Amino acid sequence: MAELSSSQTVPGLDLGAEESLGLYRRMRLIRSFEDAVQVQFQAGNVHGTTHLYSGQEAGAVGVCSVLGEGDKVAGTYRGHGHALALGVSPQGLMDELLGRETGLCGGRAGSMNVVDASTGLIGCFGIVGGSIGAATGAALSQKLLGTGTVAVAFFGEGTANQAYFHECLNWAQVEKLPAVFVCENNMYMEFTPIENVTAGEIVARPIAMGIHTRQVDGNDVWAVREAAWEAVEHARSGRGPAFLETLTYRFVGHSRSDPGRYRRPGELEEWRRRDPLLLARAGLEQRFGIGPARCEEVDAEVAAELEGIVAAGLAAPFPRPSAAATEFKHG
Amino acid sequence: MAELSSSQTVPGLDLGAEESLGLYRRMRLIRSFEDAVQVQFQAGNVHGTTHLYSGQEAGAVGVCSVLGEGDKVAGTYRGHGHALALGVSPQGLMDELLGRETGLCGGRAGSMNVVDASTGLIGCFGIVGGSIGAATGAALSQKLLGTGTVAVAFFGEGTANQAYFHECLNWAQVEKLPAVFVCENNMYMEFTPIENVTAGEIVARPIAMGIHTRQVDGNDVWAVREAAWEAVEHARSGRGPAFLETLTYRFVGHSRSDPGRYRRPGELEEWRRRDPLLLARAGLEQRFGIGPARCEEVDAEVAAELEGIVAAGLAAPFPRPSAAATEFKHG
Amino acid sequence: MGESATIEYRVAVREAIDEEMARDPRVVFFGEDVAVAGGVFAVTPGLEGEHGGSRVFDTPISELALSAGAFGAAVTGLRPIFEIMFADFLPLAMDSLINQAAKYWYVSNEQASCPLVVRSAMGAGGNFGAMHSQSPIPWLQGVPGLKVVAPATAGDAYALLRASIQDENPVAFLEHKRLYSVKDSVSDGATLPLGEAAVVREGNDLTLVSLSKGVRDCLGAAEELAERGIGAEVVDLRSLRPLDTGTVLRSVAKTNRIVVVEEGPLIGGWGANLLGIVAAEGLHDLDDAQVIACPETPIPYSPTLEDAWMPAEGRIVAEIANRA
Amino acid sequence: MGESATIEYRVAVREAIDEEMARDPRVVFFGEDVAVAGGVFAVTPGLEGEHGGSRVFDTPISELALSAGAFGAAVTGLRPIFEIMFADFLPLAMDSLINQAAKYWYVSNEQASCPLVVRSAMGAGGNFGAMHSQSPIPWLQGVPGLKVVAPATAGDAYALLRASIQDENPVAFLEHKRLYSVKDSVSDGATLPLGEAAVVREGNDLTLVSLSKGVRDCLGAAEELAERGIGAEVVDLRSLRPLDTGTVLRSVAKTNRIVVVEEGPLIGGWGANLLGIVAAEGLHDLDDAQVIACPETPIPYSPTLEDAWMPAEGRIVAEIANRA
Ligand SMILES: Cc1ncc(C[n+]2csc(CCOP(=O)(O)OP(=O)(O)O)c2C)c(N)n1
Ligand SMILES: Cc1ncc(C[n+]2csc(CCOP(=O)(O)OP(=O)(O)O)c2C)c(N)n1
Ligand SMILES: [Mg+2]
Ligand SMILES: [Mg+2]
Repeated sequence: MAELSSSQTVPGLDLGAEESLGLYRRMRLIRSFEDAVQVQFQAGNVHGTTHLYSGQEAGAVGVCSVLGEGDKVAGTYRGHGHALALGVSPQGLMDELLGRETGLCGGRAGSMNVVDASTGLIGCFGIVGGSIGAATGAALSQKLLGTGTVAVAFFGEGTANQAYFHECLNWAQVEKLPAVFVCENNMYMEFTPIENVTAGEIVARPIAMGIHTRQVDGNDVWAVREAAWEAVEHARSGRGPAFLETLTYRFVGHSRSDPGRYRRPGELEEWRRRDPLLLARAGLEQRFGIGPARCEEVDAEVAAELEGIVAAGLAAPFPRPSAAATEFKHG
Repeated sequence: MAELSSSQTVPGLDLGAEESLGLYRRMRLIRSFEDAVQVQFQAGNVHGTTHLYSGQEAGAVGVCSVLGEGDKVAGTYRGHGHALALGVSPQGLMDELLGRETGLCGGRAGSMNVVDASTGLIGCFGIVGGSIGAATGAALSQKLLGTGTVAVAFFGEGTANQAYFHECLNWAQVEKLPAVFVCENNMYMEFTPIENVTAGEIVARPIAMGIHTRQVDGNDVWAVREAAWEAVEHARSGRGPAFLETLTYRFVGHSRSDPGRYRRPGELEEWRRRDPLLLARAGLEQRFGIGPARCEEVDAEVAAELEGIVAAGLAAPFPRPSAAATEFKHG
Repeated sequence: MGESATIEYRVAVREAIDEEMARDPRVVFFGEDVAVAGGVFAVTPGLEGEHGGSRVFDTPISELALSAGAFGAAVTGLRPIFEIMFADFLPLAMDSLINQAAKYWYVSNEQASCPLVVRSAMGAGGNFGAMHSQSPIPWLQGVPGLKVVAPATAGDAYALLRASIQDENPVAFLEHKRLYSVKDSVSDGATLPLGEAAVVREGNDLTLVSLSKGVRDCLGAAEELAERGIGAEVVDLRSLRPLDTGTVLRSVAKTNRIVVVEEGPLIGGWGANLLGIVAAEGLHDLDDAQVIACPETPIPYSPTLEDAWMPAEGRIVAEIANRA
Repeated sequence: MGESATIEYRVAVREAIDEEMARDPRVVFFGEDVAVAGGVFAVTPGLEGEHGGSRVFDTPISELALSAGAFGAAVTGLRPIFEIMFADFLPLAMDSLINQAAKYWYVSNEQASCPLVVRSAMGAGGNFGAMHSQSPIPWLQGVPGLKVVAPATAGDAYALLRASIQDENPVAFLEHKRLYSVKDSVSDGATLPLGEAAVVREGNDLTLVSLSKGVRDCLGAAEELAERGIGAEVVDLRSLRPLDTGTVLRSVAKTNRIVVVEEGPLIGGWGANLLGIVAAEGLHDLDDAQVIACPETPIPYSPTLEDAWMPAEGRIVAEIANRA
């Protein structure tokens, strides 16, 4: 049936050496991008607030690696990783954070609300739960228009206690929408340990609604990719939404100005030993005999790329205020 | 501990003949009250809209029969039964529906929003989910004030798909609040069969949160009473909220002007054979040898009582408009 | 086309949805009990049969999901219409309307529009009580990016709803419960631009401004005032955002007296807000200014109390006469 | 008691909560990350240690449940204070505020009051973007039964928050993010009645009316205007409901010119609403009337765009000068 044809646009599940190295490169790009954002934030060039994805890269990269033409993604205020994993222009994203006219949204959106129609990024949603609603609606379009594509929502585990989560999961399952709900469980809702505010296991909730549900090591990009492949195929084939919980950890503060006092002693160090970049390097060596040297080349290339991006961004013009005066698209 | 002491105010679980007949009388009062409301609505004396409880009487009567001093109840727009089962004055309720100054809320509330502080009726809530929120908050008071009492929320199964349900159940379980959530499953959300809009079993949702959960025949007043006793004791003892799903059926339209076209052929007749009043009569006979004659006496007494109530209500004065002019309670 | 018929307001609403769904396959319609049952106010019967269950469907009681789903669908290729049964329930859906739908076109730097319509039944006068009788306009008018439309007649309901469905912006389309059974003439195929007020009665002595059911009350009051020798011009705002202050200012330039009639509180209401804008732009045209609104209380149930709360025809006449 | 100290606005808020919790055991405080972490704006550190984890506690991300829980608790014996982190998130909690809390005392025929306070951080100027910078006043002001308070100084924040906690009605207490670090003098034990505006600067040529951060902008503008020989009186409304129009009318009777400054849109905003009420009651005292509000768009992120959007001191001076 038509709905399935475009699943051909998804690359095969087994990746070769170069493609696997591509996943590593993408994760490194995100890590380095976030480091650069942090520097620019402290320098006062990135404004307001930022929520960095550092430590969670395998999640977005693994999931987006199985998406194809026409699939849609809704991310969060912690969305730089979601955007870059999907293939959004790092220059456009950096310029947006720097508030420049050349930004993806001309400087109107900022870190928390980026939209990039060209890559299928419906948007990043600064208000918790928004990504779930947006992807549910996009999946409604995809079902009714028969596109054979899927819509992915990324959100954190703290979001599982909020209205959007419950109402949208139920409705998506009732309507058998091609939505994939990716719950990135980094163990904390801002500064609060998730178990302090959550009754039972999060995965028990979609399971109670009969939704196809899996849990996966969110720091192992190959594991995420396999689980995401299965979830996406489930949704794409018209069997209804799928739910994927990725177990991961945030290496940096929740947002600017978070000392992270809530972390248990040794917790951060323990997780750093499971850094998605380290795990990916180990995997590249073991699966394809790709050694550290090759990875360091990639790191250097990415570092150079980012230096150029930051320089160009800082040289770009700020938007002219007159732009603030439009209200409606005239129908 | 202090929390437990006031559970003494709950009557023993085993009921004698007279007490059991009292349950029957209460159910009959509700049925006859609703019949009278229907007549007065058609006569144009009850205004706006009404949602009748006819057919579901065993639920509210069974649950409220295990409540004691200081326990609170939040009902719905289908709340006449919740109110009467709790012991609200039928005269005050009828006068409210007739829009009279002598009504429980002086005619300000009407059928959907009745409040009666004197019996612990926090209120009836015209907006779906409101009863769940109100009882959750009341349970927060009860826990923090150490009253040893519980708060009961009545709501329909269609309400299980809405925000209040999810957020409040999670929070109540996290805080171990003495709340009892009574989901009255009458199989329809207005005119829509519940399975058309609901993913999975409703009880699977509280179970996923680790909430003490039971399902019960909602037309058998003794069965409801036993399940409610257990649920209330669970909540009262500080072990957190309990969830009770009562399986029942609505004999009349959802609200005024509902022809009930959605009913499956024979469905209504089938359920009428399981009329809570018939089941109660059978139970009285079998458990206590109380025959139909005694029940008919009760029916006649209730009928006479209601005749007087309606007459008095229709004779009561309407509120004077000046009453509409206050805004704030002056702190 | 171009033909005209005399039909109920509720039928005009259905006709508009029906025709837009026939015209544009991207238009879909969903809500609680709107499809199989045809809606609790019998506004949408037959649409499911006409356009099929995949384009017209019943939903769970999930106002926030409906709103968010409509948003997500609107920015990805559909043109959803959804119903929030009573406007009193709109707050449950407002996060998505305010923070997602209303902001998308602007914040995305105009990458995509958000063409959705939320239909809702508003208004008092039916003894539905405090939570089923409100006007949501005060909650929604101050949201740039969200259009707010409230038709007073079947003809306007038809033409404005078609325009709302064709509009690229999110539109809150507010239908007054007390108007559903009122009939008047509708001309086939008509649309009206959103944001244009109409002078529905001419007069020289004062300008009565209202919308929705208030326009009928004002027209009735104008008749009575005419008998007393006061010539009232009546302006139907039709839309609260965009807001057509120009038409009001032109009328006031002629009459020099404005009376705004609002079914809702004075404080935080659209009526005093409009008068403030008029005062800022046309102060020297004003010899007198007045807002007839409602007591600052929830809406009471009992007929005697609700009648006193409403800004009814009689009260409009009396308050104007007392002031004159 | 009676002593006064110079402290930050954020500290004044904490002091008020701290003292009310010490004074009244029925007062409890909850919200997201407010207890152990002390709040994302560092407003409430130490309260949990002071009053214990059962009276000060962290919650799930469940804005609607927090609001409904506060309502249910308030009508059954507690006096809850809860925080909605950013005022932009209030729509998620509004069904309970509007349809339950605001209506309870009236609809129950005064059987029970609903003493709760919802604290929330509002306002633009920090480049937080369109969904973390809004003023919720337009959404909340038109709700009879819900008081809306927005202090401009640390002293008022302290006195008005204590009064709000002691009030028997639900109160939305709105704290401007750009004021948290501003210091001024607070007098211990003070409370202020809700619904009383204050003349914070005297002048004879025009009346500047605003609230919250806008009052600071107006005071700054008044200084510059003074240099140009224009004497501006500045009125701080402090509360949007109850609304103290009397103080504004008295000032306007003296100055004959009003300029309302609002951080938000003109259409549907409180500024034009206030001007409309003033026009209806005091038209003949007005020689000129003006509202300085913001472009009818979402709030942009980029500093150049947000600065242009804000009704800043410079813009206030310029728009008044251009008009004069
Ligand atoms: C509705 C809403 N409530 C509160 C917030 C403030 N907030 C931003 S992130 C966050 C924590 C979210 O935790 P989680 O869902 O686990 O995502 P994470 O940040 O850990 O990726 C909160 C409470 C918000 N943005 N939206
Ligand atoms: C938030 C909200 N949405 C919609 C409605 C309209 N409405 C009133 S009753 C009802 C159906 C409720 O079904 P259920 O929860 O099963 O309760 P029942 O009426 O069957 O007792 C609906 C949709 C409402 N009152 N509140
Ligand atoms: Mg998290
Ligand atoms: Mg039901």
